[in-house]
Amino acid sequence: MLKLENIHGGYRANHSILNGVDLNIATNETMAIIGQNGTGKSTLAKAILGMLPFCSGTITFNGISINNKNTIDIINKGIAYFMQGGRLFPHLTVKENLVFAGSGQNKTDFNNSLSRLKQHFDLIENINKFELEASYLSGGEKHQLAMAMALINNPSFLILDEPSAGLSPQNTEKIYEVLEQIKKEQEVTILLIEQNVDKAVAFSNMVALLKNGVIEKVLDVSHAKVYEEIDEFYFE
Amino acid sequence: MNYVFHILIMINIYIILSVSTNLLVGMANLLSLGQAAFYGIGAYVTAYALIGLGLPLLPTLLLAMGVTAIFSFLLAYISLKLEGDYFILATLGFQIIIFTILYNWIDVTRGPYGIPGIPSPKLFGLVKIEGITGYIILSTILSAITIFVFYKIINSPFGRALKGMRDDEIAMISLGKNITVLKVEAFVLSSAFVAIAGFIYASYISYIDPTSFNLDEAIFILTAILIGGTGNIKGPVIGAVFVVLLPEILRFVGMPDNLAANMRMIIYGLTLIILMRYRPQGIAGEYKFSK
Amino acid sequence: MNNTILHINSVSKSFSHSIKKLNGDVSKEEYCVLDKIDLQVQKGKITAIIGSNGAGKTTLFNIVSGLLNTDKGELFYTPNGKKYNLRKISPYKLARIGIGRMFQDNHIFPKLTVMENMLIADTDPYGENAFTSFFYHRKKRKIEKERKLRAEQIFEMLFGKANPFCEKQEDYAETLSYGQQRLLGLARLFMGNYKLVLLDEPTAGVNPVLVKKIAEIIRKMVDKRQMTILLIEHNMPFVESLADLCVFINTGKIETAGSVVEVLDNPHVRENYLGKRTTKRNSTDAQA
Amino acid sequence: MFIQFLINGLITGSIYALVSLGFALVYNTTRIFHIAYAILYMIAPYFLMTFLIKLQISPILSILIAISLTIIVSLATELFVYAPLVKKKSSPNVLMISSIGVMIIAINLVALCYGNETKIINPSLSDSYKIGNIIITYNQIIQFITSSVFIGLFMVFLKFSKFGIMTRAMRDDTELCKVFSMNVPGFRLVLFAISGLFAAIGGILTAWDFGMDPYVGMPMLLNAIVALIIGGIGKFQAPVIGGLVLGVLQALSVLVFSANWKDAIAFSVLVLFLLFRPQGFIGEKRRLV
Repeated sequence: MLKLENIHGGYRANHSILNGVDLNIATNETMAIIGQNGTGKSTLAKAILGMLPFCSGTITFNGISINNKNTIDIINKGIAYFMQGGRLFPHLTVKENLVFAGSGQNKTDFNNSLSRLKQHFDLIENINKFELEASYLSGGEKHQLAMAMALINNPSFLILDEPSAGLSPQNTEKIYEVLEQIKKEQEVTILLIEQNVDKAVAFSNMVALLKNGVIEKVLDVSHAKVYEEIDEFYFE
Repeated sequence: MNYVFHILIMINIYIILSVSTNLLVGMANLLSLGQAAFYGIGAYVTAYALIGLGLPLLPTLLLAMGVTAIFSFLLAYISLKLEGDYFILATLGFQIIIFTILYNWIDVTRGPYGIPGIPSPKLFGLVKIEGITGYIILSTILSAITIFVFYKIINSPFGRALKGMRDDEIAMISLGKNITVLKVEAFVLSSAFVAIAGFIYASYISYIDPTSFNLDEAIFILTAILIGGTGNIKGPVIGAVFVVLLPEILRFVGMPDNLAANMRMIIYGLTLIILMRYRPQGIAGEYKFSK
Repeated sequence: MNNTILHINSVSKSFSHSIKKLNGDVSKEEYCVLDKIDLQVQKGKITAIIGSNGAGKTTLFNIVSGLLNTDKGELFYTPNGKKYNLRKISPYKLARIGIGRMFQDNHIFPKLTVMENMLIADTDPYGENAFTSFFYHRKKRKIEKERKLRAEQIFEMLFGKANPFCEKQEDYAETLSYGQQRLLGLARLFMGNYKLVLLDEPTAGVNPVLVKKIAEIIRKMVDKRQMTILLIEHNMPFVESLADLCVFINTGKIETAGSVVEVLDNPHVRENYLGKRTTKRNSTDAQA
Repeated sequence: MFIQFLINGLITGSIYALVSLGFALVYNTTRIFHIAYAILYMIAPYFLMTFLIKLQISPILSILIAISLTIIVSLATELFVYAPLVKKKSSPNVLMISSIGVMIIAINLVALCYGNETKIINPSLSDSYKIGNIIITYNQIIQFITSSVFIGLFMVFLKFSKFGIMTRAMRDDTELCKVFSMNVPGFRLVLFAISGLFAAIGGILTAWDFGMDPYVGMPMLLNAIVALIIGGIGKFQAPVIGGLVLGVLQALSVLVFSANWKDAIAFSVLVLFLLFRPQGFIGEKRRLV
């Protein structure tokens, strides 16, 4: 579904963070990218979405080349992006946040998506909170809302940048539970950026190990020795 | 010949203004819209010192610089806590307040009528600076001193510290530098030298009124150094020469006077826009306002 | 206890934001970033702080270097018998009493030359005020010359005789590569008279060759200058090879502290940081 | 006497509020310190004068044309000056300086075409009504109603329409807007058009009463900025509150001092706010680090 070939890039001209990333993500697969801080995980997500100031290489999505395209055009091909830290619009209400996120849909589609999401997120179902400004939500609720915003357009491809960072263990569990259900309900390809190896392995079929801006290995999770391999990667 | 001398004196005045403003804008990244107020304070203090107190040249000059420095210290104290747009607004507010005081406090400043008949100062009570030749010598000496002083400052460890602060304040703090003190020093030093320009202007023209020191003038000073470029000495000097010479060139190519005044401003405006787009460091400057 | 250079005594920090409950009642939710951190940093040792993103490591550094205030707790710095209360010292004075810091981003001065970046790092600010720009020429020149000599010696000590930094000393620092900028940032710390240095992820985003070089430099800081190092790091091999002591921070608390081997092999640390491998491996084996 | 001044202040304040709202619309969403906004306020009545008096077109049509032309000027500023700089990722100071450049050019072009002196569009004295011993002119009523209607409409749209959600979303996080496939450069044009509309209405309302010269923009802009800051940057209700407060404050200060000290008073208030309450009446505190 998504194919990256020889991606180089970074935020400044003389400092490239990605040094030739090659990666293939098949349809309906969940690919986790793990690696230390500063190895370029989030940068890779931005490169796919055309949000990196300096970027070279070829990116093809469903057979169509999307490098050097506008972020909007790329997003409109059915990609959704959960930004690190669960970014949302703090001064819009919960409802407005969702309306804004789903503004590409017509009214009936939007209501359908909304009722579907209500089953997963108690936040949206809670009528008392629906008209609240998002800045008044607690940390866990903000993450729920950001996740709901990423899911509202029924994306065929989902990029999740550390959905559990800064969350308590219970809230992390909750978010992953929802994601598991979503995977069961609909066909979706996921690129997951995660620091916690456990979570990454438990949730995905493939794990890519990123180091110094290069994918060192891509492992199949069903492979028996996956943890040894990851260990080796982290501890040399 | 008098015409050429007059222009040279004006160039000297603007060199002093722009070279000292550069310390703020180009070295410390403090975009100040209040420089004309300091220019005005310098000029008014000069007028009082020469008319009211009958002081000789050097004491007048030092008094003008001192009073302006005190004002700038006050402004620095208030505004340096603020960042970015807020800092610009504080200097803008200061500019407007000082202008309104000069314009409306008629008992003290004679308001819009201005102060006429400012006498020429005496050097050591002996030599009277008189006539256009006297002023060309005086202004050239003073602008040379200003250039020398700011050249020294820019190339001293102090200048290096200012540049460092412009690049990265957090890093400066972590290296043990007190950036508040650095900023206040830059501010006071810059305005004290702006007062020199006020001194020359007041005693040379021998008449001052508030409209010479309004917001337009503050923007004009800024325009001069942005066109020339900031961050070094060359840029502001070139900018000052450019803004003073341009109207004369327009007159020379035969543009009628009533059009020339507006035309030159339009040219300044266009130059600013084009430079900011393609060459933000100005004609000969170093600093690109990038952070 | 004489060996401790930095005492962090039950330091807490929380950010609060208001939450609206049903029917408009507003309450405050405290988000605790640091929860009663106790840490005694040993003189002359390299202490590594590990933990996942958002655990509060950088917040702790910001508090030690005075950029953030604490809510509760005390910080004392005792370099040589003298005792400083860090909560009462303004940030810029910390460098002058011997606490240095390198940030996560490089924070070098891009528009200063390589040499100027070194000269400006001298914590003795002689000549850096407006007044001395005009006077004391001879003394100023002497001190500048002495600073430059010191900088060249540091470059030579760290990078050998013919090094790129001496060759490029008149170029803007922004022309250096990212890795070189990182090295320059480290070299800069030798210009001051630091006793305690805080390094925030020194190896993030640089290649393996440079990682080795950085480890070497940090070693030299300890061996040649008797500096005490406190570092935040995600690179485990780097921590293993370099650090003497290790502290694991999770959700604002110090959960494990001790020697590096102890901490890294602690199952609790594994579980909460990189993932619980042992138990998980069993379960996947069972599935297979 | 006091009430008379209070009412005058509220009416002037309503125009400040409208003009300030236009500035805030651009500033809150794009973070451009839009000094060239001053010229929109100044140029609109000149357009009106050209069509109404020189070309003898009907008043309503002239007003519509004048407003449209002002909006075009506003859009041109964004298209030809700001947008290319934003694309180059220039710093805010560069944008502000370019904005000053635009202002200088426009003021002097107008001065070239129309002269420096004050021009009057409507020479007749306005009728006035007397309620007790309070006098309100017909023009003042028009001013208050027009600005209130536009402010009110804008607030309703801001709260309840998709446009409002987009505006507020852009104020919060422009990068995130792109992630949800919003056409940010296109939407900026809409914002610039509306801000041009507000400036034009404010300019025409004031000039109809007092006339105009090429330099009226700057003092008005300064009032608008002061209103925005004492209200609180970031909130769209702020310029309305700030504008009314500033208008009343200035009117009452005329009662105590004299009209000449208006600007100094506005800016003294500004400096006090910057020092002691930089977030204004209803803004939020910014956190450092």
